[in-house]
Amino acid sequence: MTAPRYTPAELLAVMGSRQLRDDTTVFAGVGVPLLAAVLAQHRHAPRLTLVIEGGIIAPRIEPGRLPISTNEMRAARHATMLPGITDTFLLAQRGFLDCGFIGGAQIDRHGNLNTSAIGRDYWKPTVRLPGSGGANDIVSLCKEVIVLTLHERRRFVETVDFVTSPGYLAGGDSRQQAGLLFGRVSRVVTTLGLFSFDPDDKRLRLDALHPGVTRDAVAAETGFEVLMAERVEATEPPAEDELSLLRAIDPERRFLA
Amino acid sequence: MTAPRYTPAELLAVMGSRQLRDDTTVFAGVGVPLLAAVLAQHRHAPRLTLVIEGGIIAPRIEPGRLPISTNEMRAARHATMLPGITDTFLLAQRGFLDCGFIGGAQIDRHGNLNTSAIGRDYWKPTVRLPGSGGANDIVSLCKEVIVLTLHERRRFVETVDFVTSPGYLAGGDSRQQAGLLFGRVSRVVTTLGLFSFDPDDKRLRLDALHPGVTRDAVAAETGFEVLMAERVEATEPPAEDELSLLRAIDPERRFLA
Amino acid sequence: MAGAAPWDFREARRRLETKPKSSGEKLSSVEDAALRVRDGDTVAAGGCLFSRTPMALVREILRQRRRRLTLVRNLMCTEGELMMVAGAVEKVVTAWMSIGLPWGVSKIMREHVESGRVPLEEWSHLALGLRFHAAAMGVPFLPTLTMLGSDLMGVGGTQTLRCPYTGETLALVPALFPDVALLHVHRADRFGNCQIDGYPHMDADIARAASTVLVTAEEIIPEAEVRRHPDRTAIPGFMVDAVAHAPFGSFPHECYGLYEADFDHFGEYVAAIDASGSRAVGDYLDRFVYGPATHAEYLERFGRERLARQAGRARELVG
Amino acid sequence: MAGAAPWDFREARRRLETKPKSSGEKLSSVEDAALRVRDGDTVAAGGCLFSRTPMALVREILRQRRRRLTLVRNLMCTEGELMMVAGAVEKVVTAWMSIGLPWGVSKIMREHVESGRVPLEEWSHLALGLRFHAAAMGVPFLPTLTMLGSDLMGVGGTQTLRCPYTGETLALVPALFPDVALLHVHRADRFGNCQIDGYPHMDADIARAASTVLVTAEEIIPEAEVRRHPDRTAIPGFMVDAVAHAPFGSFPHECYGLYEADFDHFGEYVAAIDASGSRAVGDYLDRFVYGPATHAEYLERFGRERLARQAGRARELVG
Repeated sequence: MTAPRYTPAELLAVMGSRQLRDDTTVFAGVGVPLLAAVLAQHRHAPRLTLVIEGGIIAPRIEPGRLPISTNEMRAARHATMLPGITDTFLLAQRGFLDCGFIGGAQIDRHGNLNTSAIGRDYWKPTVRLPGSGGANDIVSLCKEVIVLTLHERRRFVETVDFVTSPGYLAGGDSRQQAGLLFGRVSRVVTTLGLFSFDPDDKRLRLDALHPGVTRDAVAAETGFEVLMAERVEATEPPAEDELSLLRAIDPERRFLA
Repeated sequence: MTAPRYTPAELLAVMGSRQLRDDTTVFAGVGVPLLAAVLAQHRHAPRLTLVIEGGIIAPRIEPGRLPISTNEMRAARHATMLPGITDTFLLAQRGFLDCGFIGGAQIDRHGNLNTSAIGRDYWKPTVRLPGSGGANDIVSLCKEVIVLTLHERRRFVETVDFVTSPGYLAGGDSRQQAGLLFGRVSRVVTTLGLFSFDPDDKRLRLDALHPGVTRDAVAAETGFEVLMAERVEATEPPAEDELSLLRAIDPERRFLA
Repeated sequence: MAGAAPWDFREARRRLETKPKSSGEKLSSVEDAALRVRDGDTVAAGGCLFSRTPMALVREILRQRRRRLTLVRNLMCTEGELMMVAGAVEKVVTAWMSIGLPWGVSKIMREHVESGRVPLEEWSHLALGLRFHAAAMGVPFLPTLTMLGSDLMGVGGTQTLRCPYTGETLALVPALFPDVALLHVHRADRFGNCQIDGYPHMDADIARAASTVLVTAEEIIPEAEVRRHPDRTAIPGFMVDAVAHAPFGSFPHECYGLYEADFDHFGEYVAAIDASGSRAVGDYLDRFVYGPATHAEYLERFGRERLARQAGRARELVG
Repeated sequence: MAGAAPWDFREARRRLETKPKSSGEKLSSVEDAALRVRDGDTVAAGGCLFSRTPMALVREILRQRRRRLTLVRNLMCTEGELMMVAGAVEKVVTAWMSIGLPWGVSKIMREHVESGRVPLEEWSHLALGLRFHAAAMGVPFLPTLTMLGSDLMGVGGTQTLRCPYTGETLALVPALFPDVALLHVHRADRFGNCQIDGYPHMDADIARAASTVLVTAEEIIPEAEVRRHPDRTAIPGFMVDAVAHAPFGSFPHECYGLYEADFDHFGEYVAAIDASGSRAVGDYLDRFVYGPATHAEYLERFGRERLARQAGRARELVG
């Protein structure tokens, strides 16, 4: 058995970067999403504008000095603009931000995300998580949202205990009924494959499997039944140039390990 | 008969300046109000902060180069801050601006001001005036408001055709009933005397007469009955130092003539 | 506006969503930039009164003979008068219109409004600012205490609400999403990143509120210079559709720190109106708007010395 | 807060009205500034996460053994953990709390919140920003589309409204008027005029929202310098109650352009917690908070070289 050519984080970053288009604005979280966006800029989307919630527009992330948070100088390096935080989120509410690009969380079959609390009592939770941060806003307000996450059974649950960030809520048109007129979680990119939501029920649907991954593997790591696209595609494995560009961005392997 | 020692505009500026207190913020209109505020700074209120609606805080107005508008460099000279216009008015809404200090207009017995339109049809007026500008906001939002105006019968009307800026509306508590929870027109300074509003009906009331002015002169120049304070005082005439300071601020007599 | 109400945040957002938000090239001529304005558009102009007015763009729009515009600007000045006399506007939305205290109430405004030819929809200065701010925020209204009780409440259709948190009466001013924003700034790079010196007026909100953003800049600077002072940027490039180099682009109005408004020019302009009414503005349009084919030709009408004098006066004031 | 709801704009305005808005002297020591915080106050801290946190003020408040505070900050970091372990807070209001990705979920936060000792009232980042913005504007709420449909709607009591202009459902987030704002800025003059470089975070809104504004500044500059760059001023002097000189006043957090956050220090701090839980934070408080009598003594615990290293790293990043 040979060693895999890439780590799970590298797979996620490459598959994530392929989702991004040129001439768009991308509201990216730190860690793998930011890496993936920078990879897209280097590879196929040179006019992609990064927006970071700390109040940062179009920074030039320095390889080897990747930001740890959305509110620090490493994330702001050579930015073209540094608006206030509220102003930055309002760009999303107004419709200026094409794609929200965020990292993992507990996610359910309708794409709802929980980063707040596990347990029945919000005020005395079994496990208290850090909280929404900007995730709720990104998922509520961007034109489309791509979630990047490790695919693990403990993350993919039938129904989250607490909806921190609204996917399709109870499915159907319940998201729109709640007043979320714009945006949607369009894509979930995991370490196993690419997913979207079926147009009617808004249930998680497998669109493509990554190299070497089976439908059974997906079922085994998912706590609910996953719908299958009419034709489940196979993704192209990470190419050499993708991996080498990516590794040049994070030579310390801070997020790629 | 000797020539008067001062012009009507000088009288207004001096009497206006005496109304201002130190350690306050004053939202001042250009022309005589601004002159009066600068005089107060030079004489008895050195820590008075000027705020100008163009988005200007604490400018140092240069004698002989008085601003023509609230939106120009002469009004902004050596300011400590230049916020946006909306932000500046919001300072008043939040409660940061102690005193609105504005110039003349058509005014009625309840202190309502009209700078919009004369005639019955707003959309086809007999005389179209320039409009509210910031006057409505200043009168609605500052903690107190002082109006400086020439006292002429055509300006002092029983009821204005159009309430651009709300004084006490129909009197009594109608201003508060309309939702204007804060602020009030506390003082009207004219070329004839000092006026306020009686606590119950909120009708214009004469508090003091300027030197040489009689109650009859006030009645002759006012289009409605003016209430009299229990004791109508006499104002001190403009002092030499007030006039000389004032003339040094406007040596060209742009606003003092 | 295609029939949508000015506060329709859904429609305004859909228009933005269909637009590419590119960080690519935006450099244009004033002429090509102005071609993006269409008859019937609601056009919001930045700056305030005679400060940082996008005069080069206004003149070009008049040269291109646009019609049925709704012009929105908090304090309107000569640009509004020119638009009225040229027959370019069917309505103005403002808090105040004239030139300035020394020149009295605008005769041109009175003539057009009193005759009913051009309706003037009046809002308080703050209320109109909040309308842009609401639109910039992507919401249909903002609550405020201003205008309550006044007759301005009835002019533009402001609503009131009993506050669900406090029970108090609040005014709700509706958002205003213009079709086009016209802005003049100190510096921009070729990708549309804009920086403003001095008072920012409402330009940042207006840029966020509009569907199309057209900018003239005193100076086009390299992107690297923008990135050296990112905290000076007021408008990000992805918001901008076209940016044109126009030194003295606000003239005869002022641009903070760079040139003072030409009060002598205002005086001559008003004296001519006092003498012969709106015909004087027609002559003025021929001479200063329709006559010069470009912004550069327009500036030649004044000559280098006059412009240098105004620049010197600005330097004295901000020095 | 004397019993008033956090969104009571009437009460908040009355408190401001009774305060002199002076352009006079505001210079103070960190110690005297912090004395204006009273037990039971709602305290909002500026900056965000480990950026421009008013750490010198936070440490002095802990030294003065304040109790029953409600701490409000959008993204909470070590300052929140110190307040929890010191027993200074009875509640936190935030969108997120931990230190940063590499250090995982805060064990201190988990311990205090899961046990019910310190309730964590969660809002989305924007919603909390809008709460400050509403307060800065002097209104009881702002409309937004964020948080709709999520379980965050039920946590802090957000209401919904059918929009009178469009008929759509909107969330109304209530204003938040803190008793005290704690801010750290790059420059201020002795009259309290404050300037910030780099990302402004929410400090300007927080200053406008609070009844009392306490500021530390990296540098105290002459008023004349403020007046040379008035367009850099974010907070006007009349808003400020006390300003204290505190170089490295955010340390071990960062201050844009001046010093990077001390990630090694965070690492040691978290390693100690991993080893011995909140007792490690107790030791940390003794060593870095209660021990040093002044901010200067605190900085001596790190030494000039360490501070110079962090300053050098910042220069590399903004150069």
